[in-house]
Amino acid sequence: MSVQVLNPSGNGNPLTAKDYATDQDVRWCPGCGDYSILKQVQTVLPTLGIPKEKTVFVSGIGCAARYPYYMNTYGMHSIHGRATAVASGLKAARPDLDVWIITGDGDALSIGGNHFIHLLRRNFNVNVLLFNNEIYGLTKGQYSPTSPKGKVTKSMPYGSVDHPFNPIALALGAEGTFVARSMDRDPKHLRDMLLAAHQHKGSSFIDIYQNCNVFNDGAFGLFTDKDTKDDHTLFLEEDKPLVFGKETKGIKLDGFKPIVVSLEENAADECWIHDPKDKIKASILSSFFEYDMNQGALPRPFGIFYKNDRATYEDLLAEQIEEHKKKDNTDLDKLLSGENVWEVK
Amino acid sequence: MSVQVLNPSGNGNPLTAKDYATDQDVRWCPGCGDYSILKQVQTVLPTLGIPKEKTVFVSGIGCAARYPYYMNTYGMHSIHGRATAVASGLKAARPDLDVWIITGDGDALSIGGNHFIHLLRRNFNVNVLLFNNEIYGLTKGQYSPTSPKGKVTKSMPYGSVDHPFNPIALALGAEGTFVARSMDRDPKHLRDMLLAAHQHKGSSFIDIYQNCNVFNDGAFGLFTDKDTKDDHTLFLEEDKPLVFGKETKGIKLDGFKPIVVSLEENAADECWIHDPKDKIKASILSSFFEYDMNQGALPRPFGIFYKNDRATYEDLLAEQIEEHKKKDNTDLDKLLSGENVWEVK
Amino acid sequence: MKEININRSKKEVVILFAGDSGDGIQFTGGQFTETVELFGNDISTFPNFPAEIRAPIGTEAGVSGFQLKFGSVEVFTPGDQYDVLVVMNAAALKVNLHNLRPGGVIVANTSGFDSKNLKLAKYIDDENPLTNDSLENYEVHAIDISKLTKEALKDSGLSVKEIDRCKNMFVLGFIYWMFSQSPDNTIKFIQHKFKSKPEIADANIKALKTGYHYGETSETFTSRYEVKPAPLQKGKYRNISGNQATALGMVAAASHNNFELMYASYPITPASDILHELSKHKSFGVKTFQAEDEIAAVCAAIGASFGGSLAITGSSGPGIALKAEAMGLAVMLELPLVVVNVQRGGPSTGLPTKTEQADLLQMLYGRNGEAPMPVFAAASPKDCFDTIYEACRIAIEHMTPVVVLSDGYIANGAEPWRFPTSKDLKTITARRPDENDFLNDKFLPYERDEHEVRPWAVPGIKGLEHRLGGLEKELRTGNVSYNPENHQEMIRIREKKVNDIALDLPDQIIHRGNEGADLLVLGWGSTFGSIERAVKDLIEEGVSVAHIHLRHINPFPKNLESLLKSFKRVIIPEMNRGQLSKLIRERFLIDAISVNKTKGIPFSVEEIKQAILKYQDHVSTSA
Amino acid sequence: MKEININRSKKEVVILFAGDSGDGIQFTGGQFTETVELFGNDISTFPNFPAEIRAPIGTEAGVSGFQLKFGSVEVFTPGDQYDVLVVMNAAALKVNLHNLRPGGVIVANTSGFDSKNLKLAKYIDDENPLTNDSLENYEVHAIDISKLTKEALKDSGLSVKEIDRCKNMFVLGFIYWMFSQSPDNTIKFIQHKFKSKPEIADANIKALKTGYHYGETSETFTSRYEVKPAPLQKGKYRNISGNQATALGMVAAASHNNFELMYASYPITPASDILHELSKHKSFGVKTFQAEDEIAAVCAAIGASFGGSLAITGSSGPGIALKAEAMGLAVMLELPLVVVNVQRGGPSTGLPTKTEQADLLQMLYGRNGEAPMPVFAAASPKDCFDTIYEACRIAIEHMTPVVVLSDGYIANGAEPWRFPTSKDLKTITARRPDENDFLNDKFLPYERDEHEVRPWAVPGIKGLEHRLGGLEKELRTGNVSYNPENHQEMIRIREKKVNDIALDLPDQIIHRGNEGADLLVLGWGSTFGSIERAVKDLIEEGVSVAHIHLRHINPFPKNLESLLKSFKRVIIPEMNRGQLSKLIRERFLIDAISVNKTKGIPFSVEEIKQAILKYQDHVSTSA
Ligand SMILES: Cc1ncc(C[n+]2csc(CCOP(=O)(O)OP(=O)(O)O)c2C)c(N)n1
Ligand SMILES: Cc1ncc(C[n+]2csc(CCOP(=O)(O)OP(=O)(O)O)c2C)c(N)n1
Ligand code: SF4
Ligand code: SF4
Ligand SMILES: [Mg+2]
Ligand SMILES: [Mg+2]
Repeated sequence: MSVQVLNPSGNGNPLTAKDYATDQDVRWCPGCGDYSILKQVQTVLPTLGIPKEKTVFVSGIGCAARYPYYMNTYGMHSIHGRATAVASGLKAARPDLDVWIITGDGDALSIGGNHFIHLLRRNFNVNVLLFNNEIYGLTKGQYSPTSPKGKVTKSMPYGSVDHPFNPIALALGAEGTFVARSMDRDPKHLRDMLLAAHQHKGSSFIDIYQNCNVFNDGAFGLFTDKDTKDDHTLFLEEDKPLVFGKETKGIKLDGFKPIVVSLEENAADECWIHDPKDKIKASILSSFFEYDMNQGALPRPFGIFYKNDRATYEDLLAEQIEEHKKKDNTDLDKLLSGENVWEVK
Repeated sequence: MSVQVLNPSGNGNPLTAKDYATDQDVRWCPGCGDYSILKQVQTVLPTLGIPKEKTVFVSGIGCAARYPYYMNTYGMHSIHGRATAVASGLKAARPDLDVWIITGDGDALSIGGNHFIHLLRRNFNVNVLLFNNEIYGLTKGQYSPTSPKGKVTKSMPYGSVDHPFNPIALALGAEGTFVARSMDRDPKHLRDMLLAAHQHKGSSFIDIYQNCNVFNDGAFGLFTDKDTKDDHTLFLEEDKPLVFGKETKGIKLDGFKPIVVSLEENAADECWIHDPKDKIKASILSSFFEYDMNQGALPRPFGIFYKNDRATYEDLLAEQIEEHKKKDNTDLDKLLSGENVWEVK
Repeated sequence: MKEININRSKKEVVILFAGDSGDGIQFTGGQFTETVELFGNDISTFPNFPAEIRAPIGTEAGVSGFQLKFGSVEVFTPGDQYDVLVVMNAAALKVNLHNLRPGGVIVANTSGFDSKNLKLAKYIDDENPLTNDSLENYEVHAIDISKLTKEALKDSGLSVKEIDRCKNMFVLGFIYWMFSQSPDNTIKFIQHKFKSKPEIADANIKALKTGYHYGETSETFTSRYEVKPAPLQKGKYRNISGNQATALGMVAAASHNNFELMYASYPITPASDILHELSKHKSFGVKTFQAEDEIAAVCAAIGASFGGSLAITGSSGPGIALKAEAMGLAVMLELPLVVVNVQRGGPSTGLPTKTEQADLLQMLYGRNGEAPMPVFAAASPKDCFDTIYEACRIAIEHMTPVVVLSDGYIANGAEPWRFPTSKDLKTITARRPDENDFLNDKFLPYERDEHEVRPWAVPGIKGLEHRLGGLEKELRTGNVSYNPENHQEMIRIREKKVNDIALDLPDQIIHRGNEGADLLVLGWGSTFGSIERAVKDLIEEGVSVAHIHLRHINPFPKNLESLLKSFKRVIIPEMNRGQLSKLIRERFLIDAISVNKTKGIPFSVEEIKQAILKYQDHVSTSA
Repeated sequence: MKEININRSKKEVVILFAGDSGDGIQFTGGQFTETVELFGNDISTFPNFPAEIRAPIGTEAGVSGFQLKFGSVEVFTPGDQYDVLVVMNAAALKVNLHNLRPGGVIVANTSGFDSKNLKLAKYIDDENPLTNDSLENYEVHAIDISKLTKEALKDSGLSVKEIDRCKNMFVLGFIYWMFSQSPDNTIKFIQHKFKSKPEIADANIKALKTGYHYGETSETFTSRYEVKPAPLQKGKYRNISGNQATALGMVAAASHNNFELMYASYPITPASDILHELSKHKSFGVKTFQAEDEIAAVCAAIGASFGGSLAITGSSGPGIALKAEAMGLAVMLELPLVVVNVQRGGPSTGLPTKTEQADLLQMLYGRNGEAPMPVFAAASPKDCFDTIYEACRIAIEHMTPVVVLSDGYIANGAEPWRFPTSKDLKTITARRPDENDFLNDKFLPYERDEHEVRPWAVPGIKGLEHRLGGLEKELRTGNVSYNPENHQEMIRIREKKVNDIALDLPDQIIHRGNEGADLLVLGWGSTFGSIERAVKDLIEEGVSVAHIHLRHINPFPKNLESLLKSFKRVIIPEMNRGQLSKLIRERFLIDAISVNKTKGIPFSVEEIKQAILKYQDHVSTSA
C-alpha cells in the first residue's frame, strides 16, 4: 500500500478518536450495534498513521450506510449496493487513499452481490466492513440474504423460503484474499480485526455480526449472551489451536470433519492449529455454519479465516501505465495527428 | 420435480433430436463450439420423457444466448445477465415446466453474477449451462471474468490485470447444490452431464468449456488436443478413484494437498475416491485450477464436483400457499370488505 | 359541574396527533379514524413518520404524526391547517405549531415539556412555550397526561413502563369527549386485541375512560364539538390506505379472473407495504418474490408473465430506474406486466419518506429506443384499487407492460372506501391464440388483432412453442429480423398498439365545473383532493373554474384535446417542475401554465386556490 | 491499346466495396480512402458489418460492406446511392443492388457467382444475374478476379489460401486505375505492414499491380474517371472515425489540462471501440476499467471523479438504461462526469449493429426525480472530438454530469479531420475551493459561485474533509436535510445550474441559409451530413430553406427561440418518432413538424430533400 505515513495531525499532536467524529447527530436507534462499530473504527483509525484527509469512507444505502456522515474524513453515501463499485473506481484512480467500504447484509449481498464478488476477485486494496444484522433495518424489517430460512418478517410473514448465503463461504468462493468475522459486542476483537484488515494489502472483508435491536433483536444472542457465548464462539488465532468453552473444549479434524473434543481428555496442542493461509481449512471453518444444534453443534468461528497475498488491481494497472509511459508516445500532438497525415496547402 | 412424464410426442412416436430444431438458420461462426453443445442438448432432450411443450430455454445476451432460437421449445432470449432472474420468476410461477438457462461467461459471471449466485442459493430446480469460452464473443473479443490474468484482448491490449473467477469455486461458495464441468469437445461426457444435471432436483450448474475459434481459439487446447488432453484432464466419477493419463496416473491427498502419483507405483484404489457429496473435497477439486504448470500441474477435473439435495424454492413457496389455502380466507369478497366495515344507509 | 355547550357548527375538523415514535400516535390516530367513520363522518388521513427508524427520543427528528380531517361534508384531503394539535412532548409542538390555524386548540402533555424534553427539542434557553406567552393566540389545554394516567392506573398492577404506554388512551378518551364521540368502539377493539392479557386491556380502557371523564369533569374546558355524519353515498364502507388498495386491486384482478398473481419486488420506501400486504394473502395463491434487487424483480415478473401469471413488480424512483432496461424488454416481448411506482422525493435517494410526482417523464421516456408504455396514475388512496385493476386489465387484454403511478402521500394516506363486491368487477379476458394465428400450421406469436394485440401463448401448450426475445422481431412470426422496413413497421405498430388503448378507456370527464370555464385546473395523481376542494370552494364563491383530473396519461383520453381547448386558460399544479405540463404543451400546443411545488409535501388547498385566483385574474383582465 | 478517355466531370463518386466478411473488404475500403485523401479529395466513409460475428460464408447475412463517397467538393455523407458497386460474391450483389444508381457500374468477381454461391445467396433457381438480362440497366464488368489473381501469383510460393486472400488487392488496383489514382500509397503501406513477411508483401503488391494493369490493358473498359482534389481548408488532415475522435477528445481534455483520465465501461456495440481505443493510450496515463456491468462502470467513474479524475463512462442504450440510477446520484453529488451514449436501434436489444437517435428523451428524463443534466450531441465523426472536449470542459467547470450523444452511424463512419494541435485546445479550469467556501473555518462543499457551481474538493487535502451522498443536501453545508424549503430551493438551484451553462456556450449559428427563410430544417446529431447536403443543393436551386443543427440540446442555446421564430415553418428530421420535436414544441409552442425515419439506417439526402419540398410547398401555397 502506498499510503504516505505522515504525522497525521500535522502539528505534532497525535489524532484521537474525537477528531474522527463529525458534528452531525448520530441517528441510529438507541441501542443499535452500529454505535459500537463506529466507536471501534474511530478508536483504531488514529493509530494507523494515515492522515485523516487520506481516509475515505464509502457506503451504500441502509442503516449502516449512514456511517460516512459520522466520520470526519472524506466520505460518500452512495446508492444501494454500489459502494464497492464506487470504491473500485476511487481506488483505481487514487491508490494513495485509504479506502473503507461500509455496507449492510442487504447492501453488500443482496443488491450489491455482484460488485462485492468482483471487488474481491480484483483485490483492490480496500477494507469492507459488512454490518451483518441479518435483516433490512432501514426499510423496517424485511429478511435479507443472511436471514435464516424460516425467518418471519414483514415480507414473508409465514417464514422465508430462501436458503441464506454464508458470507464467509461466498467471499472465499469469490477469490477473497482476507476473510474474517467479528461482532459489535466484542470491541477488542473488532479492533484487532480492523487493524488486521487494514494491514492486509488487498481486499479485506470482515463479516461483522451486528445487533439490530429494533427489527432483529438477539439474532446473535448465542454468541453474545453471557450464558451461551463461551460454548458457541471460537476465536481463531494464527498458529494457535482451536479451543473454546473457556478452554474446556477444542476442535479436531476427523478426516475433513471437524469434531468437538473435550480438553480434559485431549491436549490443546493436538487440536487443529489455525493456519489462515490454508484455504481448504478456511472452507471447513466457514462450513461450521451448517452444523446446527441437532447435528452436534459447532461453535461459530470469529477471527481471520483466510488471508493470502495477491497483487492488487490498482498496482497492476499503475505498473502497466508506468511501463508504457516510459516506452510509448506521450506527446498529445503526436497522438492527435496519428500516423497518416496529409496536408492541404 | 413435478414434470409430467407424458408420452412426449403424443402420437406414440418418440421425439428425436430433429424435433427440437427450429427452422431458423444457426448463425454461429463456422467451427464454433456452440454447435456441439446445441447438438448434445438436442440429443439428450428426447430421452427425458418431458413433453416438448413443457420445456423452456431462457438465455441472456451473447453468442451462446442465441441458443433458444434454435430450440423448437418455448424460449426466451432475454437481456444481458438476466436469464437467471427471468427463469427464477418463471419457475416460481410454473414449477411444472422444465427450465434450462443458457448463458455465457460474461452473461452469467460478469453482468449477471448477482442473479447467478442468488439462483444457486435459492435452489430453483433449473439447469444452468454456462458456455464458458473465457471471452466475450458477441461483442468481438474483450476479456471476461474467466479470462486468465494477463490475457491480451481488445479492451486490455497490454494484458488484463483482473484475477479471474473460478466458476466452480464461486458456485460452491454460493450454496450451489449441483456443480459440474464439461466441454464442447467431449460429446459423450457432455451428454452424461446434461442428463445428471436434469436428474438433479435443484439448481444444476455445468461449467462447459467452449471453444470460440474466432476470438479465443485454443483456450482449452490443453484439454482437447490429442497430445495433451490425457495428461491434463481428469474425469470424476462417483465412487471411483481419481485416475488420469490413460490410467497411468492418479491423485492422492497429502493432508489437504492433492498430489499426482504414478499408478505403476500405487494401486488405483489407494487414490482419492470421488465422493460428490463431500463439499470440502469439492473445494479441493475446484482449486486444481490454481496449480499451474510451474507448481506441479494438476489435471483439470471434469464431471460432478458436488451434488446434494436441498428443498427447492418453488416447492417451499407452493407448500406455504397450499397450507394457507386450507386454513385462511379464500373468499375475495371477504378480503375486499376487510375486518372493519360500516354501512351508510 | 360547569355547563359546556356543544358546538355543532363545524363541518370539518383537522386534528394532528403528534408525539414521539414510541408514543403510540399511529394507533391513536387509527382508532379515532375508525370511530368517526363508524359514526358516519367522511375522513381523510395521513401518517407522517420520521425519516430515521427510531431517532433519539424527544428530538425533532423523532416526531411521528397522524393527521386527519373528518367532516359532515365530503372530505378530500387530510387538511391544510390543524384545528386541533395534540402534542405529547415539546418537540412535537415545535415541529408542528406552524401549521395550527390561528385560534386553534392545543392539547399538550405537560410532562413532555420538562427541561430535558425542552432541551432535546432545542427550545432556546429551554424556555417552556406552555408557560410563556408565545401561545397566546391559541387555546391551550396543558394537561399532565402522564401523571393523570399514572394516578388512574396505580392499582393496575402494571409496571411503570406499561402504565406510561397507556397515556395515548387518555388522550384518545379526551379527544372523544371533545368531539362528542363515544369511546365504545375503541373499548371493543382493546378488549379484542388484548384478549390474552386482560390486565393490559383493563388498564387501557381505564386510561381511555379517565381521559373521557377528564373532559367531562375538568373545569378548564369551554368548547366541545359535534360534527354530524356526512351524507355519504349509501353502501358498505371500510377504511383503506393507498398501498393496501393497490395490493387488494392486484389480488382482485387475479383472483376474480382466474390468473395466478406473482408480485416480484425489492423492498423500498414507500412501496414496501404493497409487498407486505400481498405476502399475507397466500390463501389466494398469491406468490410474492422478494428478489435480490429491482432488476431481478422485474425480470422475474417477466418470467412469470411468460409463464402465464398476472405479473407485477413495484418499487419507487431509484428502484424503477434500475428496471428501465427490462421494461424495454417487456415492450419488445409484448407480454402483460404491471409496474407500480410509488413515487417519493428525488432525485437520487432524495427524500425517501416524502412525497413527490417527479417520475412521470421517467415512466414515459426512461428507456432506450422507442419503447411506449401506457401510464396510469391513481388520484387517492381508494382510487389505487380502481387504477391498478384497470392497469391489470389493459396489460392482459392489450398484451403490454403498463405503468401505475402512486406516491408516498396516497400510499400511506387513508380514506373511507365504498368497496366493491366481486360482482362489480370487470371481467378480464386474455387474447388466447386461435386458429387465425397460424400460417401453414405454424403458430404466429406476433399475429395481431385490429388493435395490434398479439396472442398470449403460455408454455405447456402443445403446438404453440415459440421464442421471444429483445432483438427486433419480424412481423407476425416474431423471428429475429434486421430488415429496415420491418423495424420501422414494428415501431409504428408498437406505438399504435398503445395509442389504441384509448379506445378501450372511458372519455375524460370534468370532475367539477363546466366545459368552457375561464380556467381549467388540470391535475393528475395525488393532487386530486386539494384541487377538488379548492375548485369546489371557488365555484361556490362564483369563480369560473373547473377541474379535470387525468388517470390516463398515456394514451391521453380521446376527448382530451377538445375538452382542454374549451377553456380560456389551463393551469397544471404538480409536485414537480412541470412534467404533465410539458406533455400537454407539446401535444396540443396549449400555453398551459405549470404550478409547481417540490417540497416533499402535498399542495395545500390554499395554495391551489391562490394559483387559481392568480391566473383567473389574468384571464378576466386580459379578456 | 485501346484509347480510353478520362472523364473529369464527376464531382463526387460513391463506391461500395462488398463481399464476404472474410474478403478483406474493410481493409480495401480503408486503403482506397487513404489514397484519395492523400490525393486531396474530401471523403466520407461508412463500414457496414454483418450482425453476426461470422455468418456462414457466402450468405446474405455474411455480407460486409465499406461505403465511401469522395469528391472534389465538400462531402457530407457516404452517399445515398452508389455509382460503383464492387461485389466479391453473389450475396453481396443481392443485398446491395437496390442502392446502385441506374446506369451505375458493377464490378463483379465471377468466381463468386458459381452455383454454390448463387444457392447460398438464394438466387431463384440459382440463376446467375451476371449472365441473364437482369442487370442490363447497369454497366457490368464481370471479371474472374480469383482466377486472375491465382494466375498472377502462381509462382509466388504461397498456399492456395494465401493467394486467394490477395484478390482484394487485385480489386483495389483495378479501382485505382478506374479512378486514375496511383497505387503507390498502398504499395508503401503493404511493404511496411508485411515487413517481416516479404513473400506476402510481394504477392499483395503483385496482385495490386495486376489489377491496375488489367484496367489499362483489358479491352472491356470504356470509362475512366478522375475526381479532382477538393478545395479543402488549408492544413494538416487525418482520417478519423467517430469513436476514435471521441476517445481522442477525452485524452486531449485530460492530458492538455493535467487531469487523470478514467474511463470505466462495459463492452457494448457500438460503443466498445471507445474503450478499445483508450486502452491503448496507457502512456498518457489513461486508466480504463472494464467493469462487471454498466452500473459498476458508472459508479466507478463517480468514485474516480470524487478522487479528482476526469471520469467518463460510455455505453449504448440498454447499458445507459442501467446507469440511470447512478446518473441521478451524480446529479445530487454535483461531481464532474461525462456519460457517452453511442445510440443504436432500439427498443431493448433492438438492432445492435444499426443506428438510431431514439435515446434523446431517455437522456433528458430517464431518471427518478428532477435530475437535470446537460445533453450534447455530436454531428459527425470529427465533431465527436469537439463535442466530447466541450462536454469535459462543462462537466469540470460546472461540476455536473454531462451526456454526450453519438450513434452507430457516426461512431463507425469516418471522414478527414483537420486535427487541432494542443495549442488550439481550450483550457479547462476546475473550480477549486477558495477562502469564500468556508464558514467559521468549516469547509462548505455546497457553497456556490454565481452560476451555482460548487467547489471540487478532492480527498487528500487537509481541512476539506466532507461527505457527499444521495439524500437531499442542505444548502451550502451539504449535510443531509429533510427540510421542505431547502428541498425546493435545491431543486431550483440544480435546474438553474444546468440552465446557466447556456451562458458559457456559443450562440446557435445557422449552418446554411438565412434567418427568415420559408423553411427551417432543424437537426441534431448524425443527420447533419444529409441535411446539410440537401439544404445546400436546394438553396442552389432557389428554395428558401435553411439548416440549423443543434449540438446543445440541454440547455438550448440562448438565441434559439428568436432564431426559430424567424422561420415560417420548422421541420425536424430525426431517426426516431419525434423526440427533439417534442422538446421544441413544448418549449417554444412552435408547430414544428417531425420527419421520422426508424429503419436503423440514416436518412438519405434524397429523403431530406423530399421532406423539404413537401413542406416548403405547404408554406408557399398557404402564404
Ligand atoms: C435501488 C434501491 N432499492 C432499494 C432501496 C431501499 N433500501 C434502502 S436500505 C435497504 C436494505 C437495507 O438493508 P441492509 O443493507 O442490510 O442495511 P441495514 O439497514 O440493515 O443496516 C433497502 C432495500 C434503495 N434505497 N435503493
Ligand atoms: C446491458 C448490456 N450490456 C452490454 C451488452 C453487450 N454484450 C452483449 S453480449 C456481451 C458479452 C458476451 O459474452 P459472453 O456472455 O461470454 O457470451 P459469448 O458471446 O462469449 O457467448 C456483451 C458485453 C448488452 N447486450 N447489454
Ligand atoms: S433499525 Fe436496526 S440497524 Fe437500523 S438503526 Fe435501528 S437498530 Fe440499528
Ligand atoms: S464469436 Fe466465438 S463464441 Fe461467438 S459464434 Fe463466433 S466462434 Fe462462437
Ligand atoms: Mg442489514
Ligand atoms: Mg463468452
